[in-house]
Amino acid sequence: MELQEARAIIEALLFSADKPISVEQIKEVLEEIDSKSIQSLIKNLQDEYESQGRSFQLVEVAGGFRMSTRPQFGPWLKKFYKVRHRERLTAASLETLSIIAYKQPVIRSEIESIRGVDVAGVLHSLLEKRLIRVMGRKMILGRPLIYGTTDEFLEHFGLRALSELPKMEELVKPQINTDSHRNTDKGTKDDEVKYIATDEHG
Amino acid sequence: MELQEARAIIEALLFSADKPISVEQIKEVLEEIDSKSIQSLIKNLQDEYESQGRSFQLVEVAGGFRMSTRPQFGPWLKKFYKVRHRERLTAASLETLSIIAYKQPVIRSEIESIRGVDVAGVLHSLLEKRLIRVMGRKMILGRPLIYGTTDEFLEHFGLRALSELPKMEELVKPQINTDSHRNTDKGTKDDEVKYIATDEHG
Amino acid sequence: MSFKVQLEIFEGPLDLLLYLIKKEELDIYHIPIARITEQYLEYIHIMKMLNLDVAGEFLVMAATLMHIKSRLLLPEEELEEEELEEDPRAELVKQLIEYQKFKEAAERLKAKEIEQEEIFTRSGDEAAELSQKEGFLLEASLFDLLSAFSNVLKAVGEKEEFTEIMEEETTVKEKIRNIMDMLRVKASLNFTEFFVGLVNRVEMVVTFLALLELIRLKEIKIRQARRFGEIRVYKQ
Repeated sequence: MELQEARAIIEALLFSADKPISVEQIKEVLEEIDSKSIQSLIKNLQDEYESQGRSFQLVEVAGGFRMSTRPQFGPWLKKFYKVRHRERLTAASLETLSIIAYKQPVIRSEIESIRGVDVAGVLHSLLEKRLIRVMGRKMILGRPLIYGTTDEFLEHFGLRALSELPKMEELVKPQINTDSHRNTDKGTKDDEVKYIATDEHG
Repeated sequence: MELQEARAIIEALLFSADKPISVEQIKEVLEEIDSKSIQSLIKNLQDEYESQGRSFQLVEVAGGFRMSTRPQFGPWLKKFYKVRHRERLTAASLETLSIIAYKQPVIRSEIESIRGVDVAGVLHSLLEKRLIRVMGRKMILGRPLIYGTTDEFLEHFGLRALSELPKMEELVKPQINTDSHRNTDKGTKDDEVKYIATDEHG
Repeated sequence: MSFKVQLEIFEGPLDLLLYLIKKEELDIYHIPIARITEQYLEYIHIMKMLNLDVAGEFLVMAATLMHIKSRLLLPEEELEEEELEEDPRAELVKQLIEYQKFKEAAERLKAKEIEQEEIFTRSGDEAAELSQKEGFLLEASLFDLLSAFSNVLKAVGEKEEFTEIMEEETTVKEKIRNIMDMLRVKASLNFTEFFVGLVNRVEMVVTFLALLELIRLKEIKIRQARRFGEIRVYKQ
């Protein structure tokens, strides 16, 4: 197979899929083309879309590549689809997600000890949105479920990999605050109840 | 707005949609651009994809325009999606659809008189697949439902409009079997009655 | 027979008539009514024998055919004037031709549909849907199957009456297992190969019913290389 033909097939694959496709997945289809060539053909397509000023781009996300419209067309697309924005995640969901993203594998009580509130409802909705998944059970008393983020999580935030998350140290202090974590980590259950109480009445 | 910008927005719209988009729908978003310009910008995109040998095309279907992969990539895409073919319609569905397509608005009894069988089940499944719709009730005894085809019907078969269906007169006359036709064509009515007689008593 | 195959008969009496006309290479405008009636009844007979759900329409058409036949056989002097002028077959022929046009239209649509299968839009749902649904295609018609079965029966010979001596339910189940075993050894077999060595007609009927049941269950699929050709059975 010539590279020109392989490039066209890759374009067709990327065009048809709305999920990111990995180089390995492409390799499975093309067989005779090696991963390195596939990678450079993708790069080639990326550059071409760029230089031709196409309205779409080829972006690496969640361990694969995905074609999507360029951000500057957002307002026009929203006008067309008559929506202001996609369903955004609530603050509670975002916080819980961040904790899971940084702390994974993580169990519910750890999240709750950080957020200081019950997260059962939030976890349920995140699972439903497929932004998180159950990775197994922790071999401790009660055998609690272990949570982690999914590829959909990466996609939703346009991340190539978890390593693209801002480093904990880079984060502005209080917010998803490591200090507080350290505090509560050591904290007993009683501490937390107190914390909740303050929160409630504050 | 410059035409170049309009063209880019049109490309973004067409790229993002998985349903055909009509010129009118695009006009609603672009407002200041007239339909004729929109049409020529679409044509321009079509030609560009063609001349650049893109793996996708811009096709007019069901009264709108839709981006899709070119047919020659079908085998590769099927390999990727691990499918041999989509769910095809049964002969009964196809026949019933043809009758509705040509005869619409049409009621069930008319379809049944042509097909010679009950079509209740087939109608139900075609309605479920959104290939046909109920257009109303006929003001005759029993007030039967009137059926017609949908845009999904056109899309499913890649038709621009109902007028693209082959003309009734073009449809092959009696037999598909031309040889046999020639054999028996010479026979007169008398011959046959005789033939029947021999057949009966022979 | 207690075992009833739930196979839907999509084809109607008009399909059967068109099928016979094509198979026998007849001229649709000059149908030899006696011959076609005889064959038509033979198919109905087989369907009934197999305990298939023969829709009422098939019986209505049988009556129509016999009526036409009787009128064609009547001496001319016994006919009314207007009856003389019109060929008693005219109405049926008109209906068949009208129906045939739509069958042709359906064929064209099918070609379009297959064309569209090669085209993918940017829709993830569709892709997901695609991988779930493996479309099933009955590529030979029920009449082709009945026709093949009728040939198998004829090959055995004499019109020995069918006896209801077995517990079909278990037997059909056994046959199903048998057939699947055969298809495990070879991925596809000719229709007739399933009947090789069977001398008992009842066993043949049961084998046929088992094949129908397997088609319904989408365990097997049947194909013909060409119209009226040999039927081949494939494991799904």
